[in-house]
Parts: sequence; C-alpha cells; structure tokens
Amino acid sequence: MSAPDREDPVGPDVEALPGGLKAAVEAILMAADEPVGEHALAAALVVPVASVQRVLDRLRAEYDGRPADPGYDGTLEPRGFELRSTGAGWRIYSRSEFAPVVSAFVAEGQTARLSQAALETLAVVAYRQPVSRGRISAIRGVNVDGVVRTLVQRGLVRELERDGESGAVLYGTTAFFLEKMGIGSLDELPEIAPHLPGIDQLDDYED
Amino acid sequence: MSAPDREDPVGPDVEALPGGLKAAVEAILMAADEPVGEHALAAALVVPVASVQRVLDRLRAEYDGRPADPGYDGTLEPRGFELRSTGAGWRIYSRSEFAPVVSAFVAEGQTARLSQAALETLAVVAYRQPVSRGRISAIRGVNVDGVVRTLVQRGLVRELERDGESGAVLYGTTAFFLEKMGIGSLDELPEIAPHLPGIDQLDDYED
Amino acid sequence: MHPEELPVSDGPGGFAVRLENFAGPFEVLLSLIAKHEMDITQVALATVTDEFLQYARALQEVGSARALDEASEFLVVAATLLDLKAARLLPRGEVDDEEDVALLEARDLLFARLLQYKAFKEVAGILDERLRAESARFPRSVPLDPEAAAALPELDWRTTPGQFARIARAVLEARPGAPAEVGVDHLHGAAVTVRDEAEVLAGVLADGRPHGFRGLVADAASMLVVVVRFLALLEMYRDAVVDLVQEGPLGELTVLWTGGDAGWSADRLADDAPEPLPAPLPAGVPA
Repeated sequence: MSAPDREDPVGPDVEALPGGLKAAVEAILMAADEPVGEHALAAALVVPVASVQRVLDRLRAEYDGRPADPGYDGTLEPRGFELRSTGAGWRIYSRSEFAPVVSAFVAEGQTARLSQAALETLAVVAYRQPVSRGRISAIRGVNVDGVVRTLVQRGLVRELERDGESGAVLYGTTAFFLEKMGIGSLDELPEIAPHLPGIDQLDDYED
Repeated sequence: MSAPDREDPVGPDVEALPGGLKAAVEAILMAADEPVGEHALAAALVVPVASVQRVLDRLRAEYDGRPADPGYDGTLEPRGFELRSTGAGWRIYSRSEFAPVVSAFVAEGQTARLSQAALETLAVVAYRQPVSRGRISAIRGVNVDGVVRTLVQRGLVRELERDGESGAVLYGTTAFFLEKMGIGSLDELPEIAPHLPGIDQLDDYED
Repeated sequence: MHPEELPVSDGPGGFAVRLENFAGPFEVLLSLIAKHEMDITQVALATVTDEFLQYARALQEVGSARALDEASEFLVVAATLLDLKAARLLPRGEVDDEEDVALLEARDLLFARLLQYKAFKEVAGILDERLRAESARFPRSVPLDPEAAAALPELDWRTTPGQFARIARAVLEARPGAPAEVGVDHLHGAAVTVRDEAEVLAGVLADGRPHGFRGLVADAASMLVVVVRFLALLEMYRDAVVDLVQEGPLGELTVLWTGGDAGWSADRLADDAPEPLPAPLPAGVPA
C-alpha cells in the first residue's frame, strides 16, 4: 500500500463514518467551490490516491445510472448530477441533459438589472479594491456572499488575489465593468470624498 | 389531476428525461447557490407544487440512506450530502460528519464563533423580536450597540422597522439566521419558558 | 485533524468563590440565591469581586480569550446582585408604609431581572450548540456552470459614473463612525469608594433642598460611580442623615438631607463599608 505523501497518517478515520470513503469524497465534491484533484482528496482523507481514484470511478458510474457492482441486477436511475473531470480536477455539475431546466430556473430568478444591493456592493468593490468579502460586509452592514457571487457571475467583479495575511480572497472590478461604465480605466471613476471617516479603522475589527 | 397553476405547460418534458422529475429537481438543486423554495422549483419545471414536494421528501430520504420505497429490501448507504429544508427553502449540504475534511475545501471554511456577548444578544433578539437596542440593553445590563452591529454584519440580525412611538429601530433575526440554526421558522426555536420562571410578569415593567 | 482536536468547550471550570458561608462555583451561588436557599445579604460581594479579579488576571496570564467574556458577564451579574442586596438591606417589616411596599416590589423586579438574564444566558448556550452543529454542514454554493450562466438575461446597465459615485459615497459614508468593538472602558475605571462618593453627595445635599437621584449622578463618569453613589446613599440613610422618597417602582428617587448641620462625616463609613474597589484590570485584555 502506497503511503500518502504526508507525515503520519493521523487523519480522520473516514471508513468508520456512515457511507465511508465514498461518502467522504462526495461530501467534499458537493461543497467545494472549485474543482478538486485526486491528490488533494487523497491528502485530505489520508488515503492512497489509488483508493480515491477507485471511489471517483464508482461515483461517476453510480451518478450515471451504471451499476458499479457487477453483481447488481436491479435498475439504477441516473441522478440529476454528474461527476466531471476537468484539467483542474473533479467537480459535480448538473447533468447536461437537464441544462434547459437549469437555465429556465436560472433565468426565472434573475432580472436584467442589478438590484440596489448589488449596485451598492459593486460600488464598494470599485472604490475600495482589492477588498475582501469580510470588509465589504463590514462596510455594508450585511452579509454579502450571495451578492458578490452574483457580481462575479455577471462578470463585473473578479477574484484578484488572496490576502497574504488572512488568506481571504480579495475582489476587484473587471474590464467588463469599465466597459459598462464607459470609462477606460479606474482612474476615470469620479472622485468621492478623499478621506471618509471611519474607513481607516475598519481593518482593526474584521472578523 | 391538478393542473399546475400556470398557463399552458409549455416547459420541458422532464418526465421524458432519464431520471425524470426527481433528477430534474436534483439538477436544479446542484446549480442553486441559495435555498430554493418548492414554488420556484415547480415554476421552473412546470409541474404542480405537490409533485415537487413529494420528490423532495423522497430525495431527502434517499440521501439519508432511508429507502423511500417501502417495497425496497436492500440496504442503502447514506450519501456524503444531505437535503435540508430551512425557512428560505431547500438546499444541499455536505453531511456534518465530514466537516473536518470538507472545511479545507471551502473558502470560508471555518466561520468565527460568536462571542458570549454576541450569543446572548442574539438570543434576546430571537426571542423578543421586534426589539430595540434599548430593550436588549435593559435585559443584558450592558450597552449592546457594538454587538448588535456585529450581528447585523454577520447577517444574523437586521433592522425590521422603527417603533411608532419612540422612533427606535427595532431588530429581528434574518432568514440567514434560520438557515444557520437549521430551522424552518422561529417557531422551531427551543422553548425558553422552562428557563424563565415568571416570564409573564416581566412584560409589565419593561422599559 | 481529529475531531477531538477541535476546540473543546470551556468545560465546567469557570469562576469559583470561597466565602465564609459558601464555597463553590459562582453559578451555584447564583442558583442558591435564586432558589431563596441563600440570603443575598449574607453574601460578601466585595470578597466575590476580589476573587473574581484574581481569577480574571490568572485567565489573562494564560492568555485565555475567556477573560473578557467572563469579566463582562460578571459585571452584569454582580451589578444585579448589588442592586438586589441594596434592596434587601433596606429596613423591612413595617409594610404598612407605602414606601416599603414600593421598595419590596422593586426588589422583586430586580430579582426577576436576574432570573430573566440567567434564562437568556442559558438559551444563548443552546443557540451556540445549534449554530456550532450547523456550521459543520457546508451548503453547496458553487459557480454556475457556463451553460447555465449563459441563460442569465443580458445585463441592463443604466447607471452613469456620476450616479455610481453617488451610490459609493452614500454607502461608504453611511457607516457610523464608531467601530464595532467590545467596549472595555468599564474595565479601566479608577478606584471608587463609598466614602469618597458619600462625601461628594453630602456636599451637594448640604443646601438642604431635595435632589433627584438622577441629578446626583448626572456627572458620574461611569456606571460604577452611579452604583457606588447609590450604595453611599443607603449608608447615609442607615445613618439617618438623608431621607429617600420614591413615588413608584423605577420612579425618580428623591433625596433630602435630614442630618442638620451636626458634624456627620463620611469617615463614619469607614468601619463596614466595602473597601476601595480593587485596581482596574490591566489594559490589553485579549479580545
């Protein structure tokens, strides 16, 4: 058995949990917000990469409605999601056959115009970039996770980098934003008061 | 057969797709980035709300490893994720047993815990809403302005309205709070009565 | 990471008190008082406070983040106990006096307030457990797959740079200036003594006119001074140099000097008044 490339295998005993290693891999793939590679999975779960690979194959077959167990003679229905492998790693997506349904759902909930909340959040990003979600929340006084995601989806805001200290993702505006505003660079944004009260102290109490 | 309460069912014929309505609901849940209500699902899929409700219950049972079909005599393993309903709607979550391995893959993995002061203030808001800061202060015996602001920033508490008489801002909890508590409505909060002897008299002399 | 390596709850430890008539956790002391199994007047609050400060310093030295939380909580409970004790210390027995009835009611209200506070504290513990259990579940929240994202209606942008700047200004200026942080000023109060405050009160009351309690504490720099002045008034009442009138529960307390010109001096309070409150907690309590 090839030892995982970590120090001692002190990780969680995933086999002891309900659903075992398979469920542990599923849990990670469901919640991860970007594709995850086999090695990252193996390291986190403290199991050999080959085991992870086996589980991934099995999950993919299950989701597709193909019995992974050759002895199984029942019928299996495909699920509404599928496991896809991209260069960056593995990721669970809605099954492509259901794209029209998903599109209908997405279109239903969205309007062509930005909400006031989205505009205000965008204004904070534009004038305070690079800025973390925590800091935007602190300025706006509400949780902004959903709104920031909408702005990213809309192509107006993007992840710039990670903050060296906190590791928080820092956001900034995009070229598409400049285009929509009809300006060539951020320098052309209208000035707002140079020294707003209270801004300097913000860093002190972010949590 | 109850017709959906919309014009003509011109939507996609989900029953014809592999996995049927159940898979279609799954596909949408996979793409959603916030809780989804039964009505939104029914609207996107152009099916009656009751059908959606039935499918959601069935999916929840399946993910939990409980066979929804009484005729099923095999064993079902719980999946690594679960389907849960909160006040805001239905949403897929990684199963809590896997938190230690999942948290590493989630950007805002470990949310900072609330301080004792914040928890007590949150408790007062939850059980006494709509409530002014003055009244929370009277109960907690300390100034709560900073703590209330923190709770608003965290998205757990929000301004509801202004008191007609005093003009004081009245606070209440948010849908995000319900979601974080894993409950569907405020009625599901744990009973406070057993902790509170003689609570009935208290209202008489509140500020 | 093993589950058992996650931060464990603070456990039963907590603050314990050793008094002449009680030794054990502060929580137990509170519940004994709440169940009327212990007379609040028999509790030496000054000793409790001393012990608490020692305890808080020890916590601080080991760098425990609990120090500030516990200190804040202690102040709330101690202030309520102090109120309660002050109310109990007042003469009772002659219930035919309307004033006494009012005071008894005030005492009950204080008592109810303590119970209410305890209830919210308990429920806060339950909320904490729930929130912690729930935070182990991570909601699925991933970017739309490109196909679905294409279904978004095309963005309808109508905001000019000028309007956009106005929005930014409104949002960035709307913030109240005061940063949201836990106030620790109350942990830095200068030593306040009943004797000194009685001296101050005697000086003001010397004009022989009735004074409202609110007026008497209008210049108090902190809640501590208010509480100590209230205690000082009780002492002066016991020495029969002031008269106290209160129209109803929580109504304005009117104070009148009745000690004449005779040489009452705050020094008389030396014997059994609480010692000067101990030195303030050092700055830099870990938050």
